[in-house]
Amino acid sequence: MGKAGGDSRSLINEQGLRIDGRKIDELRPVKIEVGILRNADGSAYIEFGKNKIMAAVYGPKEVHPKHSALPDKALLRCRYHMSPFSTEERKNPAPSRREIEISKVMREALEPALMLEDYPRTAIDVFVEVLQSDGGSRCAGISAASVALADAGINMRDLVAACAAGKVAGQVVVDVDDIEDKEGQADLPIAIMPSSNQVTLLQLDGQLNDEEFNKAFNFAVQGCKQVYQLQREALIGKYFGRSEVPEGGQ
Amino acid sequence: MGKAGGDSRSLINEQGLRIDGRKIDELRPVKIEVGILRNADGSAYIEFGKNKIMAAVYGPKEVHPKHSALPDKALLRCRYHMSPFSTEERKNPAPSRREIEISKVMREALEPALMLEDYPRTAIDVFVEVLQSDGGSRCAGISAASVALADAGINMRDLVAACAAGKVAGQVVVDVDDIEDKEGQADLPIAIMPSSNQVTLLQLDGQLNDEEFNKAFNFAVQGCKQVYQLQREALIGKYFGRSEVPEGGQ
Amino acid sequence: MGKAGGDSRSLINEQGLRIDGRKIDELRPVKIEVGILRNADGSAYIEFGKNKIMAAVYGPKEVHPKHSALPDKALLRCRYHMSPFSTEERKNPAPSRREIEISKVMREALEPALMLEDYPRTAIDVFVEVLQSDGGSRCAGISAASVALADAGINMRDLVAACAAGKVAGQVVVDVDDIEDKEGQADLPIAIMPSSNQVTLLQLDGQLNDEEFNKAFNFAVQGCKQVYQLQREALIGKYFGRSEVPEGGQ
Amino acid sequence: MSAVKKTIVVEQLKRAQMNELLVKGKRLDGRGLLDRRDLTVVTNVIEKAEGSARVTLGNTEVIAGVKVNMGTPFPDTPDKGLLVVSAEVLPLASPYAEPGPPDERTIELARVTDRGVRESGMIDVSKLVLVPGKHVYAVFVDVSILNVDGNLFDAVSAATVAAILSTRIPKYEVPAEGGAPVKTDQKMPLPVQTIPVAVTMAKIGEHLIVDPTSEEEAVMDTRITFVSDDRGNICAGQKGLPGSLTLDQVIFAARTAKLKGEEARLILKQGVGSV
Amino acid sequence: MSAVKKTIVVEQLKRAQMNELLVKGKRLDGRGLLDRRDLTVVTNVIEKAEGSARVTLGNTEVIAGVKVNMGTPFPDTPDKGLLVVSAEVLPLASPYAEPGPPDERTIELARVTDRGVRESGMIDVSKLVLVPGKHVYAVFVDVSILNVDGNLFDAVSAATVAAILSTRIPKYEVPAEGGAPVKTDQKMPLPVQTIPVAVTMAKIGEHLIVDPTSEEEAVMDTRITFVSDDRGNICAGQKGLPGSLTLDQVIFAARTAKLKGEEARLILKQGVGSV
Amino acid sequence: MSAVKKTIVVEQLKRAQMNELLVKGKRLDGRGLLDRRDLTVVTNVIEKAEGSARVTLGNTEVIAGVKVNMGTPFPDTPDKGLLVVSAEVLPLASPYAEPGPPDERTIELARVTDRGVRESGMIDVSKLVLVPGKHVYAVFVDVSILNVDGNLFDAVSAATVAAILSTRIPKYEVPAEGGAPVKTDQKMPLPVQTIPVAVTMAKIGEHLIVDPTSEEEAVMDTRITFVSDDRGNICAGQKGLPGSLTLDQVIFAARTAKLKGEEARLILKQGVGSV
Repeated sequence: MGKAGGDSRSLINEQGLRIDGRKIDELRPVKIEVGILRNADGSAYIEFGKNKIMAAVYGPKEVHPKHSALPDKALLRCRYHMSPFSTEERKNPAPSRREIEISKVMREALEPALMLEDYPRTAIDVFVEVLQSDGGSRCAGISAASVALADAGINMRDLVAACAAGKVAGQVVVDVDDIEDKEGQADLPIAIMPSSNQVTLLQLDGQLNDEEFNKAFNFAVQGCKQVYQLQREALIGKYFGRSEVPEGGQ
Repeated sequence: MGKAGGDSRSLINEQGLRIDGRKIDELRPVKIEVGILRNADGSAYIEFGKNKIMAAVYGPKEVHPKHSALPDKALLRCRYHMSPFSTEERKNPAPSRREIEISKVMREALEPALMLEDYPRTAIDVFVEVLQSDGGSRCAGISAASVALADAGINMRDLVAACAAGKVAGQVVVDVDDIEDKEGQADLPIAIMPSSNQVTLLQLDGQLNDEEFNKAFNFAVQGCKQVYQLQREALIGKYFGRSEVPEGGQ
Repeated sequence: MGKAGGDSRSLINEQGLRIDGRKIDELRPVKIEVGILRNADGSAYIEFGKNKIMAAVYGPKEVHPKHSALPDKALLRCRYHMSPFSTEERKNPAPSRREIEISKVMREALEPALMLEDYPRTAIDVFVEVLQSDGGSRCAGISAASVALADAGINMRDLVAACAAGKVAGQVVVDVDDIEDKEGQADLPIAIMPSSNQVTLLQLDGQLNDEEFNKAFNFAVQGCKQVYQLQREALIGKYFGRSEVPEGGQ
Repeated sequence: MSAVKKTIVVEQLKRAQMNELLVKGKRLDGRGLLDRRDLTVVTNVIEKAEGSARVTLGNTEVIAGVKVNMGTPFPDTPDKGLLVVSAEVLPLASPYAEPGPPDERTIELARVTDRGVRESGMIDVSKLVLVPGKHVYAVFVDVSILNVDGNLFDAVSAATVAAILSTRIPKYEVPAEGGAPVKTDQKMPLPVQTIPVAVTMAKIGEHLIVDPTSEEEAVMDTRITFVSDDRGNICAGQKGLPGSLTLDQVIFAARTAKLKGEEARLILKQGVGSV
Repeated sequence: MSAVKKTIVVEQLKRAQMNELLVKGKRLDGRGLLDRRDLTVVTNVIEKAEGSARVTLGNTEVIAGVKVNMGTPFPDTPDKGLLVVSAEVLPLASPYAEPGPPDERTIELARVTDRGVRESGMIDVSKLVLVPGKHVYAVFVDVSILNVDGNLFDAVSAATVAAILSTRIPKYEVPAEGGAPVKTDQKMPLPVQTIPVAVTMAKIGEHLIVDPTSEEEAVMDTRITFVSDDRGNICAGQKGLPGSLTLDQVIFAARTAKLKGEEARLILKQGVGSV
Repeated sequence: MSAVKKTIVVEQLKRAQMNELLVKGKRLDGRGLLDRRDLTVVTNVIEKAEGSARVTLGNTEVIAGVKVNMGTPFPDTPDKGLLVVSAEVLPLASPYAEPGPPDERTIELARVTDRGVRESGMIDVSKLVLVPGKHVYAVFVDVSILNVDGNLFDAVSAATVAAILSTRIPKYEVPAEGGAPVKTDQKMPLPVQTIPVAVTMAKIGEHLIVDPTSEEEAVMDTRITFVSDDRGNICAGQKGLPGSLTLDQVIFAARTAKLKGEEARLILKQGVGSV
């Protein structure tokens, strides 16, 4: 956020178009692929604007050490990590405080959609690797991870779809990219379970008044729903495209 | 210690008074409170000069991992830690080598007074947090920790009372404060079990000849005895002040 | 390696002698002592040029944690470490990536000669400490470690002897020292089991064409065989010199 | 029945009991659903620090200290001072706290507190610059949790804000001939522009309750925090823990946070003024 | 029979089966003993990096990225730029990979790759100097392993080399009046002198096989890697794992590495050119 | 009877046996209560180091090396050189030593050794300054323990002191035109003012014994170390381990340390001179 300063007026032009030509309620181009990694039990690749992110799922599997297993459900673990070459300046490969926080909220955003109670005493690992980062990498990562969990055949209540809205040049917009994030006034990433309209991730950086908050929240929800369609298409593409009918759950 | 240089003459004036007006055998003002933390099994707060220190005790409790439990007595663990804002320059919160050493000698100073054999296969944790530091924080911390152990009802042979003596401007004095420690010639912190006159902590930095050593040691012992009175008063104040009679031991 | 630049011509003079007066196929002076550490189950000290290295063996012994024990053989562990004062510039005592790699290849160079299958569910620890380093410390360390393993009475198929060859001033030479390593064009450290001519360590830094590679490899093998003689003499010196006949194996 | 299973059963019983009360608009300690516990604020408790505050929120107790150095700005913000907020749950604060580097929960706590201060623009960091690109004030806020009884987010935020409000930093001056700034005897407050306040709600069943205790946190489904400034803006937010919220609950939480934040802001102002 | 014993028995059976095939000059996947799996190379896959490459070697898949900064040279090599090669086996690459700092195997992998690039003189580091002793280009190559199916050494080496070949770095210029170099809009390739290629062989029983799969690595006795340049030199070597080689096997492996390296070098050149 | 209980019983038997001897003024190895074991000192054992010493104290064996760099003084002592003493119990020194960062016992050992050197004023650090506040000599003493058989404190202290006494550092000169000091070919000793000696006693039952072996340390109740200089001062002290001492025992220990220190100082001087 650069609320304090930054000549952010030019971020939206007189035609109401954003720097990359998008309308205020338009997502960046999104591409989702399913099952791209051989070894993983489930995997997905997402391009979301300039974000290039891989997600892989291993599990359900044995827990080590055993005493950290849960008696009534699977232990969900999650790592969000940025490759050293994913950013403008080389990123130290050791996990930053930011990555640790995002790993936590990502796990908590995914968990409500998973029927972990079906897999007691096991672990499910979700690994999200940001190969190239742009604004909104945590949302893109959650969306990819949810597809990878479906690909792994983990029993789910719903997919989790994520998208941010924000405030740029005084206007509420959906899906904030890198420049808009740095120069803009607010970023509101959320994740929802689209079938039940339940919010599983919400963070906010930057200033929004009541009206702006409501509008941004609504924009983000609509963004999530568009992402959800793309997630479904990707999964259907993989399973039905190859004329295989996926079994419900595992 | 700044033995080598430092114009330390002004640390004691012509009337034999120290920078803060104390006589050479006079302690700084001391305040001890008992039972100040809700969650801890025992706790104490001490102000010793400008030192502001909290001590808390948890236990006897289960040991993790189990194989580190002792078959014949409780495992005593101790952490001495300085808050980042406790010092002139901000202190890195990671434990320094100094804090690791003090944690060790503090544990060893407290252990002789505790009837650990009454609690086999358990652990007793002592946490000492220096919120504001002045000279003598290890002594003040030990004195507070001993009161917290009593407050936790751990069976004890005696309290442990600690106090330093030192050499300042060529003279032996009791209870060295921060400036005297930096500008002075020696610091001799000790801890004793006052009922039996047993020494449980002794460290020395700086130069003392035989005579000075004997005098400083005697000053420190006398200082410990004064601290002991204040420890007893604080404990009596808590238990009898509220007209509750403390049971011996736990 | 300083292949790219470096006026390396002066490293071999017109008489074909090297900076320290050696011929191209001549080793530096080597001294090996056996059983120099009291507490270790086996130990050796080697001086190899300016290298001064101690090796110690503890084991076979119990493994902690137990689940890391191997059911069919001993677990061989190895640490190669340089003392902070062993190098030109003080070395940070924490293990560097270089030390971690050398510890690994050293363990893998020693293992083929050991009858680890005779000691299932145990651990054998090999510690190599470089007190003073010169070129070829990994080779000298392996040679010393092998003697220490024999001194510990571990059942062995053969000793492991190590020596490097290299390319200096355009010529292939045996046993590269520190200056030759820094100014020279290639370094090829190897270890062999001399009785069976089996290669158990091989590394190469720097450029060698086919002919040079073959010649250097042959030089290094010959160097290993000379080291082997010295290893045997040291062991015989210890056991027979004291008119004790060593039992085969333990 | 194993200890673990017993724990699960006990937890379920507790949840049921709490839900029964919540339906009637009540809580175990008698509060209404949107009532905060008593908040007390005392500042300047650590004389050696440039600013400090001790805050209690019910039985939750924290202390914050501010230290200020000269520092070098980040290359991409040469005209801004530095602000670093850190937190530690001291091992004396709870039977479950352990010594060691902060875990993910404490990192989240510190980062959300940091964002509340930073995104609200509480401190005008552009006024903490002495030589752009070279010498700026670096403000370190360290918060130590002394006793844990729920809702660390609001307690840590309040202590951070109060400590910042109480801070008097040494004024530095750049010598006429250039070079490193020199400390003077003068003191000045930090350039404060607004007072952000965090309000955290727990969701238990379908109920949102303000300022949960440890007991309530043990059974909560999820947690949501909003930080608001005194100009009508929400400036930071964080949903934590597994569990989810309806769209309406999010909107309700944001509105409630602003409302309840007003009350707390008054107490903060009084606490600082009272010193 | 315990799980561990069962594993040992299974491994022995597999070894026996593989040996039977190897005697006939065949492998489980139909390859001859000295055949490499398919190698594919795509460069410029990460636009934000100065260079990048994605490489597959059979089912082994890795990605390498190059970032370039200004840096300070080492005191003993004031006239040389900096080159740092790092590798990480991402936890998504295999059920056995774990997050955390690199273990000894990954450190070995990165260091051998680094030596191949460094000792071959692939990059003329003397041309990466702007102000000797003060300002040099620092080239960071980071390789992430995405999927593990054996022979990481050759895959990581190929990705590293391809990423370096594809790199375009911003040109810096030293201001006439001196001081720190300034980034310009111009781009330039790295000063490449040769293309080193790593070829790894596994020894199973008495057979040496090129480019082992994970399945083959599970039963191999030892492993040997040689890196050769395009001027007929071997420039790095590494024997890994317990186990040993005869003198003749070492000579054979060195010769084979040069031969097989030629093929791979062509694919690398095409892969880079194809972008 | 469990292994642990058996250990306790064995220890009690050993204590009883040792006490019986001590009452008669004897020890297991035949020494009197206040007798030190043989101390040998050889210096200049590591030619690459600026100073070094190998010391044996009975079967305890340690080696110390001194390295000297240019460094920057601490801001609050701009006119003093730097001195850092570190210690490591090498894993080859004992079956109980483990590789890894130093534990609390090794940190205590290094810090007490450091205090002995520092507080005695052994090195006149004010003479290690080239440009006040900017360039000073930094003296690193690293001590590696090679074999453990009790009383590491005295052995490490002796090796540290002997290594310092044997040190010859390169002389640096500040160029007339200013700037960083330049190394010259001249060598100079460290500015030594006194020779501190540590003497450690173990308390077993009511007896104080000088220079305990590992066997004696296994049953000792507590340990006390005093360091004295050659001007009649005690300059560092440390009681270690649980257990306690009477007031008289403390006074006795201090006096004994000075007495026994005299003997050891002679051996140290001879050891250094002998090279």
